[in-house]
Amino acid sequence: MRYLIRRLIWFAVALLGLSLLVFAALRILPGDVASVMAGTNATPARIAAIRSRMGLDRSYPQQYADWLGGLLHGNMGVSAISGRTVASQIGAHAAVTLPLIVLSLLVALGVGIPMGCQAVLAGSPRVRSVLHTIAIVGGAVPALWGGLLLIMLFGRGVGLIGILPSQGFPDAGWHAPRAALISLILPTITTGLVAGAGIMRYTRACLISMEDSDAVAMAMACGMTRRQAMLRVGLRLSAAQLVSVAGLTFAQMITGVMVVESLFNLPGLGAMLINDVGNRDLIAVQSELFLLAAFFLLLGLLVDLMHHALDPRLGEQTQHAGGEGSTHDLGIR
Amino acid sequence: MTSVSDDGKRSKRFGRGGHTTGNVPLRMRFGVIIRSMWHQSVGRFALIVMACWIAVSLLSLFWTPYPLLYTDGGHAWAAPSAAHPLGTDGVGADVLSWLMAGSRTNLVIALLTMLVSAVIGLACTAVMISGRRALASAGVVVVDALIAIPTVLLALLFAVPFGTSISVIVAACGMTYGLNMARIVKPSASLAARSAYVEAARAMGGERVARVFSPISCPRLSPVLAVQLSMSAGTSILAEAGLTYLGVGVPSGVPSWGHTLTTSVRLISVYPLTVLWPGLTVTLVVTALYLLGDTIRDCADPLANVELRKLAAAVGRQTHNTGADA
Amino acid sequence: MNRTDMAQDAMTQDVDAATRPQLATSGEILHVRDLSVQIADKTVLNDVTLDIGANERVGLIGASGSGKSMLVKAITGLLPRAARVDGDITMGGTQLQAGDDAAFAALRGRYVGLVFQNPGAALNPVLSVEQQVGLPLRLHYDLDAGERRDRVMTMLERVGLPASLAGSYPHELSGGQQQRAGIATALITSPRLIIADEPTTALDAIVQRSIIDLLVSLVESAGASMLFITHDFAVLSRATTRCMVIDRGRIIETGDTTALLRDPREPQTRSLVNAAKTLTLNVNPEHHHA
Amino acid sequence: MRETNEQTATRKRGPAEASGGTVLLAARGICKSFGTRAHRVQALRDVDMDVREGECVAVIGGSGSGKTTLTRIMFGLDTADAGTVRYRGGLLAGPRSAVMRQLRLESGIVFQNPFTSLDPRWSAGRSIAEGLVVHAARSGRRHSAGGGEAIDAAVRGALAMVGLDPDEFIGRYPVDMSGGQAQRVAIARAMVAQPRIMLADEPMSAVDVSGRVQILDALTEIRRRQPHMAMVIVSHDLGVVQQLADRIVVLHDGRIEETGATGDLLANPQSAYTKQLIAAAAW
Repeated sequence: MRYLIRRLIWFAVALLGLSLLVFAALRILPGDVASVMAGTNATPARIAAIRSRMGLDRSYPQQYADWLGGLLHGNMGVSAISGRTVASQIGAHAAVTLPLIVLSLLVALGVGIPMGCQAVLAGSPRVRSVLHTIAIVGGAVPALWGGLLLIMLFGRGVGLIGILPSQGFPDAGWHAPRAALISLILPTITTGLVAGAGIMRYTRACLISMEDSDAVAMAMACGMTRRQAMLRVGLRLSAAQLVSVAGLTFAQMITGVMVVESLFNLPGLGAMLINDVGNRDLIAVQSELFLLAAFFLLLGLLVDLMHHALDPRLGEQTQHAGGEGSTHDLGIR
Repeated sequence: MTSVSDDGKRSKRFGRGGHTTGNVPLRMRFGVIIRSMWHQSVGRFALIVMACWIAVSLLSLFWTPYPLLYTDGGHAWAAPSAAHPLGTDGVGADVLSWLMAGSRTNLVIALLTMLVSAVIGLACTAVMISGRRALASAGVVVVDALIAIPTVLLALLFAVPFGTSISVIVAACGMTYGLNMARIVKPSASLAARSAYVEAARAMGGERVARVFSPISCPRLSPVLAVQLSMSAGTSILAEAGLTYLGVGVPSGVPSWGHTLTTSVRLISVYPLTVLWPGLTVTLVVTALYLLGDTIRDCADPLANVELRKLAAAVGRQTHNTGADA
Repeated sequence: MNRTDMAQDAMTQDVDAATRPQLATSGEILHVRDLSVQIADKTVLNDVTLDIGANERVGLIGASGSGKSMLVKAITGLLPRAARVDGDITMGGTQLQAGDDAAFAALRGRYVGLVFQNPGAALNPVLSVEQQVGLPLRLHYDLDAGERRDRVMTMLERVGLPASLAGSYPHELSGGQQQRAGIATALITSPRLIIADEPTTALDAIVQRSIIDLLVSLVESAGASMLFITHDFAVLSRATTRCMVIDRGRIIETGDTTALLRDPREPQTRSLVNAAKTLTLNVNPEHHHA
Repeated sequence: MRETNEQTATRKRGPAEASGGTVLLAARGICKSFGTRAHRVQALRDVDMDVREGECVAVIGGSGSGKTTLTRIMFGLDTADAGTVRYRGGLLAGPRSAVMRQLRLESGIVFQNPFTSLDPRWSAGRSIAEGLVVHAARSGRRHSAGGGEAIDAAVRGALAMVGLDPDEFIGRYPVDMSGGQAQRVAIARAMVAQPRIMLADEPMSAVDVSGRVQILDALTEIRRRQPHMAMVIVSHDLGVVQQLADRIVVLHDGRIEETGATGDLLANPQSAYTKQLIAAAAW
């Protein structure tokens, strides 16, 4: 409980720090923001108009306060280029990216954990080493290249077995759920498999470290077979660690997701962000970057809380984390 | 590798020669480590790929099949031929030459990322295990929070004010991998910090954090560090490819593997098989880097490598005999 | 004394056909012939032959690294997969093939119970004491939850753990309590053979003594046999009747515990016994029986 | 002093008062508790203890008795909640105080488990030499002429003193040693800088029987060779204590239960707890 409170406080602090970082990064731009936004041939009057419309004529603290206040009310500003509100823009693009992320994660976990277990538990040493090789090489494939290979294999019109669409998202979006889902298959497999290889490697490492543990031996002594003991006790005791790793894999998967969005021509958050950065649409970029980063902070928070919930021993340890008191076996137990 | 360089420093401090008290001279240790790596098939693979990578990088400084700026206007988007084994890109530049030159950029990126992530990672670890409770727990929570931010968002954030450059990639990768490393190294570091041998050293004098990172316990961390650093290097190559493709990585005009991969995406409609080579190169090198860390961990650690222990024991006996002769 | 009597009473009421293994028909509980084990080209056990009869408590002593723990692991099928095993193991009338994990698993926790050296590491940290102690019952017997709980609570009482600790997790217990939970887990199914691998090395002298007494009295009252591994000779003479000495993977000497400790034949045994004598407290016992 | 020497050799010693050395280390009114605010454990309650020059004091008691905590506080490895520790008359105050520095220079510590207290990635020679190098750096003098050779000689001497062949062990790693050998290397490390006072915290509990005898022999030899050095040994093994200690301090539940000369106390224990301890050891 104390951990939860402390973690929440630091989450808030981190959010605040993050907002400052994003704000500052976009203000130390060389040159005048408004003139960049107005374009090269803009009249001074137009630049001034933009400046006042965006609130850029006010002091930095004032601007920061305005932005933060807006965020708190769900008002993230209006894109200078498209004229749409940033909120609606994010919403539209997230409808592609979020399902892609969630599906990829499911694929990654669904492939990574069973195969990682098999890489330890398979009876034949040859199968184990083949699976280990797959885990390492799979994690070394750039998402871009993996996607290309999949297109070359399955892409409609290009691939050897051209059965799946490899470009674009249906215009109707999720109103055409079948088409939308089908268009996400190849992208999902790309990111899911690459991330799955990482999960597989960690699962394997965790289980191997449990192989000689007394806890697994004890479970076997109670009457479990080795396989049962490893899966029920070994995997359970690695779960806390695996959740942490999955969280990190998830965060790092995003580079791949953006690449894949661009490769498969999906109108997702990545495409939006790259586009806005390219257009120097600062008001939009500011809110978008902050929101995305905040999303990952939240994810990290959830992962940590889950990690704690999975390990009953942690509640005790963190109470004197890093303190002198915990550093020695005090001989009082 | 870390432990080796530590030993080097150490033996100098001990007095000349480094032959005292069973200390094995650096060169002998290094020889044994490389030899044991070579005797494992995995290690041999990693060493060969690393050697090729470095050789091609150096070679590309002096020679590539075509100069990088040479464009064959008449042969834009050309399929592979004897003249251009991997074809040409949109302006008729030779893809093979750019791939070769790209290896040196990626080598630089990988090395710098390792350096930056090591500095950030060890600094964060030091804070997290420091004796001051408030500082340590604040460090833990801050790392826990920041670790969730993806590399690509950091790169975008840095790219807005600074534009695209190698430093942006290194900064973004270095920071995320550094935090990652801090979290992974922390358990071993705090184990080391509370371990009896650091305690024993502390009883003889010395600070806690300094002790953990001093040669006393860096050997304890060096296996984890070897694995983590080589992971950072490998992952930085993957990140470079992704970021460059997204337009926030290496600026166009600078050769890199990400650049070549991006080119080959366009080439796919002309001649699909060319896409194999840059991707294979990246996969091979990253695999080798991942494996390199594992084998270094197994071979440079006297606990895991019997040969190192045998060497030390032999040196211990031998020094005495020479001493008796004198 | 009191506790032993209580335990015996509870035992006779508790035992019923469902929990009593029917396998042991002969007097032989464990039968090992020419057992050899190699791990990574290193021979850890060499032609080990041993028998444990009904109601027998056998000690196994040897220096560290002599293969004591490996023998336990080989008998119970807990060796790492890389191990190469030759020889015959017959337990409860079943001849066991090395690598036949299912056959071993069917006996572990039912016919043979294990008490581990370091209960802090062995007890599953995410199971409560009640869940942990009940685990062998869950795995081997088809009991409903209430009945299982009754048995667990009886067992906890027998090992001297208060019922209030049933919901606690291992990290909340003291070392002695953890080992009591470990013993309860090993004994819950009334196995015919108990193997204890240095069960008290992690504990201090006074706790050690009470744990050994508890273990011996429980094994005795259940009519089970025991293989007791230790390097503490005081414990040995207290807990066992027969004793084997293992050295570099071989059983070098077997005999009646008292006789063997008084008059060891093999030089290795002699040095072990002499070492133990050097370390034993040497006082006139009359002083502290008052 | 010569008399003391002979007495050690025969493993029979008179009462502690007879050794009559000056008090080296004195603890007064030590209190210490652990745990969180909600769940407090009082490990030590108002404990006094002296260690005199040339004597060997054994601190015995069950786990949770506070024996390790007390000796850690006395040797400056932990801080007390209340009470004072004086080393040669000077107050031990804070990790950077001059007295603390002096104590660290002049004390050697042997920990419970040699396989964790020795750096697993260092050879024995290097671990032992580290004691000397740190010592030299701390005492402000570099090893002058022939530093390397001087260290080498000292390390070999320390190994020989604990009964290990220097040639064989100087380059050996802890994984290749038995428990008794590794613990003797740890003792050599503690002894190499020739301390005035030594702490051995349960030096035998992680080692098998034959190793224990080796350690006992090494410690006995050290007592013989360094009659002026004080030794504090924490143990729950009364057989060892009987052979090594001049004086026994029995701790129970954070309090001193009983203290007295070894022979007296073992033959004629006063408190019920001590009787229980002796009974448990003498079965």
